[in-house]
Amino acid sequence: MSKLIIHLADQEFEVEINSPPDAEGFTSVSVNGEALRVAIAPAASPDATEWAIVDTRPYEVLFDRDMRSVQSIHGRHELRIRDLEAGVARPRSGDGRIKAPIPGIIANVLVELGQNVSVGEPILILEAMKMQNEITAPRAGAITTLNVQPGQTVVLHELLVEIS
Amino acid sequence: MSKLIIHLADQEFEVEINSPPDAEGFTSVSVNGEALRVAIAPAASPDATEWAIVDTRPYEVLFDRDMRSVQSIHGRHELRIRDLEAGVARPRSGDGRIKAPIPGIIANVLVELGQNVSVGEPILILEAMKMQNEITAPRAGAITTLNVQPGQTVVLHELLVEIS
Amino acid sequence: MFQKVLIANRGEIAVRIVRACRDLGLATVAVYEPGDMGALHVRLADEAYMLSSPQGYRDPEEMLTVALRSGVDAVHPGYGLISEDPGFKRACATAGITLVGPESEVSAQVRDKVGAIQRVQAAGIATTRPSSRTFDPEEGADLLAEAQQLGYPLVIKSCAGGHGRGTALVYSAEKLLNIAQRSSAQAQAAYRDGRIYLEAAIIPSRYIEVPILGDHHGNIIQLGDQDGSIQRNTRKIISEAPAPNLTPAQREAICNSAVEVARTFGLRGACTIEFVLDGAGNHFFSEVKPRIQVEHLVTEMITHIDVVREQLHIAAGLPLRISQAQVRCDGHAIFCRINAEDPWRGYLPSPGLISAFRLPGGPNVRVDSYAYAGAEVPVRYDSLLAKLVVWGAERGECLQRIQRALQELHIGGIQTNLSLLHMLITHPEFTSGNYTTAFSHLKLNVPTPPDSQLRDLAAIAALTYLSRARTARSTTPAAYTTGWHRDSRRLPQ
Amino acid sequence: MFQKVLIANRGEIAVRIVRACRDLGLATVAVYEPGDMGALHVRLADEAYMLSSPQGYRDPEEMLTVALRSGVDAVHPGYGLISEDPGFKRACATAGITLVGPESEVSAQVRDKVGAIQRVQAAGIATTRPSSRTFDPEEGADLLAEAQQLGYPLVIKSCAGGHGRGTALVYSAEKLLNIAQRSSAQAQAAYRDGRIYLEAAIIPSRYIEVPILGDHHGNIIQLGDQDGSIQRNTRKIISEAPAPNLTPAQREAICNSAVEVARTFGLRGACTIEFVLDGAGNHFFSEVKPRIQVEHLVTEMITHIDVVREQLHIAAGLPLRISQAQVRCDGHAIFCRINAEDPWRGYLPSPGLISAFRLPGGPNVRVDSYAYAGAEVPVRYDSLLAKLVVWGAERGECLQRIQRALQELHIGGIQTNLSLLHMLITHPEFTSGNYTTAFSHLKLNVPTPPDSQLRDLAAIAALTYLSRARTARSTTPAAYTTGWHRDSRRLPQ
Repeated sequence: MSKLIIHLADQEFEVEINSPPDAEGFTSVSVNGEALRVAIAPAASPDATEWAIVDTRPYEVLFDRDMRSVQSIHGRHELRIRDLEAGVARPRSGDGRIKAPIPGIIANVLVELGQNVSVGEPILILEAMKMQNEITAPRAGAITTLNVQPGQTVVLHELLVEIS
Repeated sequence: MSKLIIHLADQEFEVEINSPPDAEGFTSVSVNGEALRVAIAPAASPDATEWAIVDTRPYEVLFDRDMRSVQSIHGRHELRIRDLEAGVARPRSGDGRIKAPIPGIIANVLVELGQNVSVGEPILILEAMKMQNEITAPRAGAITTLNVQPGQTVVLHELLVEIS
Repeated sequence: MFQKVLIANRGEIAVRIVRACRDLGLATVAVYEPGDMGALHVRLADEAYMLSSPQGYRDPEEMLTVALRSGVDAVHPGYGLISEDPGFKRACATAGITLVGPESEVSAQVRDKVGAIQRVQAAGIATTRPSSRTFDPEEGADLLAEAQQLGYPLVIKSCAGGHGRGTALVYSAEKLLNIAQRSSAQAQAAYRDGRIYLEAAIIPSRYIEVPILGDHHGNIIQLGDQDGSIQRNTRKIISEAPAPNLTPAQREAICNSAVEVARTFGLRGACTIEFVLDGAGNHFFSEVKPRIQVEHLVTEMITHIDVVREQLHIAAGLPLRISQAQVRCDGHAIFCRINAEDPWRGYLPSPGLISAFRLPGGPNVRVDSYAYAGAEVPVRYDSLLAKLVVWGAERGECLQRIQRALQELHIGGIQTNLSLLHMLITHPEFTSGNYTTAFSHLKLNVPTPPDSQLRDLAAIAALTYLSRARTARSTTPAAYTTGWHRDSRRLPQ
Repeated sequence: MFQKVLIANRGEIAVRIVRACRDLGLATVAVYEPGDMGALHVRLADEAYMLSSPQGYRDPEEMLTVALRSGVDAVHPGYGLISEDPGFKRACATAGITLVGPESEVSAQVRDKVGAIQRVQAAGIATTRPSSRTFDPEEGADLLAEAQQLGYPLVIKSCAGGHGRGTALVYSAEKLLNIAQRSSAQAQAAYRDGRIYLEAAIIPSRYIEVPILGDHHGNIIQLGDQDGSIQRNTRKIISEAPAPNLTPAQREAICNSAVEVARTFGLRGACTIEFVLDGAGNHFFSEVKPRIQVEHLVTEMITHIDVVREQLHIAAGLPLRISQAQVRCDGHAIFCRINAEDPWRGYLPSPGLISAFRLPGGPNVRVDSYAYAGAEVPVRYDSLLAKLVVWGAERGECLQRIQRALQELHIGGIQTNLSLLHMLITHPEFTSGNYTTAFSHLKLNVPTPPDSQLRDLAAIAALTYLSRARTARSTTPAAYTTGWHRDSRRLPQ
């Protein structure tokens, strides 16, 4: 029915699911050929903590909204999911547009229009919740758009800078 | 704009509201001719605790789903609301149908088909959450439907008995 | 100490035991009926096994199977369910698994309440006056004869439960058999045991309880007196420690009696010795609860002793870590039992989805619960939702704090007894400390707030009504019929 | 004692003060900026006034207007905001309203950190070695000259803050001015005061703090030592009391120094005396925090003293109710500061709606917070979301319990530092108690769980992915674009 490749903490798992949940709520899952019985919480809000039981092992896990990381008492791990049936991997971000991740005030702009930047280079300082937050370049390239100046208030998701 | 009669703890209040909330979120309200500024929580789930501020007095209140009672630290009070603009009072229940208020097992049936009952007379015992709950007649009349027998499991809102 | 503990229970007490085990670094094994799959006690455990038998938590055989399969060296059964099932105790013993609780023979002795009273009497301790034996409610003539001998008023009590379900006061012979029938039916429903006995009534009276700890080395300590007189709908809903308005001499006498009773039965683990106090201040042994109690939190707050932790220590055969001299009962504690029920509709249980759950915080406040916003209160089980306890250096501070904590605690989506608790703890009879069991039957008239507050509430109600009506209009028609307009939620009165 | 208290603050500390007042039976007056209208500190107060000035909580004039209008006899300003505004202090004094906190002159003395150190030195107590004066970051030449005299490595500290924002280690003259500039900017943003000073660095070092209480009758008591060495992102996020691995002689010496320092300044109310401990175990006075601290909960857990309650008692002119001999530091406490921030994205603050909030319960666990499921973490204020503290008879018990409590605590809808805290409190350097301030800078590699756990998590991720995809397909297209597929939430890395 479904086959997925799960990248988790630098390991790769091939997960196959061939049938719907049984009467007890468990789904038979094969992970790298190993058979497991897995139950998960009924689809709730994506923000909620999910519970799951694998065979007799209960888990509480917290997935990101976009399922790019998972947190449990065993730590926080990067996650990558590829649905082989769907044929395509989900698109990655990194299109060079920097949007305001939180509302705040621009404390400082560290680049100029046309300037070339490398990945991770500080672009601007966004002040919010009494903290100065450094926003860095998601990719290398030239600054093609620069919409902000120091002192300016920005709203959530406002386009601040574009790199191309 | 709106005029309502509020019955609360055996007192009657005439409430008039003539304008939308001001910039600070307060609405000017007249209660029995007395002017008050009132702010309430933005419409949330009807199950949530609501906050309100009347002039400088904060409140936390919990209304029933059907707004027939209100709880606050000042107690729990019966409530009756009549919207004069709407022209009609909201219908009261009491049509003689007894539905299961909670799921459970019928422990005992205390009436027979055709029997005459008076208001408040015990009709049946519903066992749920380790408790025996007495269900009483919501109105006087004859038992015209009797759908249950002892030992039977009933689901929420299942029609158990009808009185007419 | 053990390595791994099976928790043969559910709900708040199962969560409580998981917490105690984790605090000791022990691995935990949970069990669950299918409806409890996502319950907190399962989520927090290291392993979890589904119970597929229709008896679920009450099936001793499947419980033993899980214990063996998971390789635990101890089982903590909490209270209720199979915690006192003699067959389960024996099976665990045979399998070499320690059951946290009293041994079978001690358990059987104190479960025979009439026999227990007779034994305590023989040891020279004042007791209540019970009937000579237990009865089935069908034994009408014998019951009447026995009642005649005891004299009226008398109390009918269930053999299985405590002061709770099945207990009823009888003033005259005419009513005896009717009330006995009803008591027995209640006990049958609650405890699956319909047998009853009679006891000469003490009016006015108070219920004074003394928790004790006993180890396998003959050490027994008492953890101070507490008052459990206040019940509603047959459940103790408020407890406080120490019991108010007792003289030091009275406290000492009661606590000494408790230790003597414990010695008489050779009690081990955590037990509670219950006494009835008469109007003159004399105490009479009433019964032994050989298990952790719902209200053990008051004890923990005044002694700083984690009673479940000590139960595990004792069961592991370790000697008590503190002597009687080291037990320091410090300050005052008040406990409230929060139930999912509607006191204004005959205590109708209120299962469902908890849409809002705000806990009180700050110093000296504790809440134990299996619930949180988004959790489900299941239909099949007890209505106990949460336990609230506060501590204060003295009773006055405690009274302020319990009011504050109840104000902060908010639960939405289901009905609870919070408003009732607020009324009780602010009632002059409670705040004075001069209450007796009669306070349990007092009709509480909701005090009318001052006119200015009513006026404010009326304004709030009007605005809320208009806001909800607007919301209902602006959403789909379906919401209109399933929301607050839905008539089917309304209960027959 | 007062009748009515204005709480000139917001968030968790405002809620904390409301609780203390209610526990004392005092009426409370809250203030709120428009965005905080439904905040918990407003809901729980007896009266609430909106602040309409654009400065909001930071406007001393409007605050005084509210104090006069509401007729309070005391103002509790908490920490931060206007709690140490000299103008507000004077205005309250003129109006005859008690401000709960140190008097203006004491406050000014300890705020001048270089001067304070010099004064303590003069009293014969060992101190850290600061620069001779404070600087503006523009004074490059003077800074370099002073640094030369102190020697490297040295620490740049902000005049306004504590060990927090603005503190930076400098190893060589080349970097001094750059780092000084950045420190000053950080301090300016956080505390609206960009002045800095230098201090000879002590490496390795620990921060040991001693809370004290002083009344208006000359009584000063200390409440034991605690360790505040662990910071992340310039904030103390873990504290414990007592500080691990000190000899009784060291503790005594440090606590005695704290009382001497307090006497030197004539400190009143609740203050904290901070020391730096060098590798050889010598302690050096560093500064005085003349206010209630975020981590005052550790003190409360080991002493059973409600520090805010005592602040109110002292401000009312009452003598301390306990002597030094009566202070019993009992057991151990560990405190965690829970922030709405994402440690894996450079500690980016995470405001928003809290969709899930499950608090830990059980014995010896306390959480103070303004939050609950359904509450909003506002954008404008500090990221402090909740304070968690646990108590244990000894440190080992405490370590188990803090792990358990962090496991139980779940917050959804926003990012928090819970995973980071879990990693820190299970790190061998922390559990051994052998940590120094260097632990704050340690890069924490997420430990890889055993393969079997990763395999289980992979299976759970796969099923969850399919379940979410199904849900997304079955709802309207809008949900698809606003739900977890929404790309715009993704932050630049």
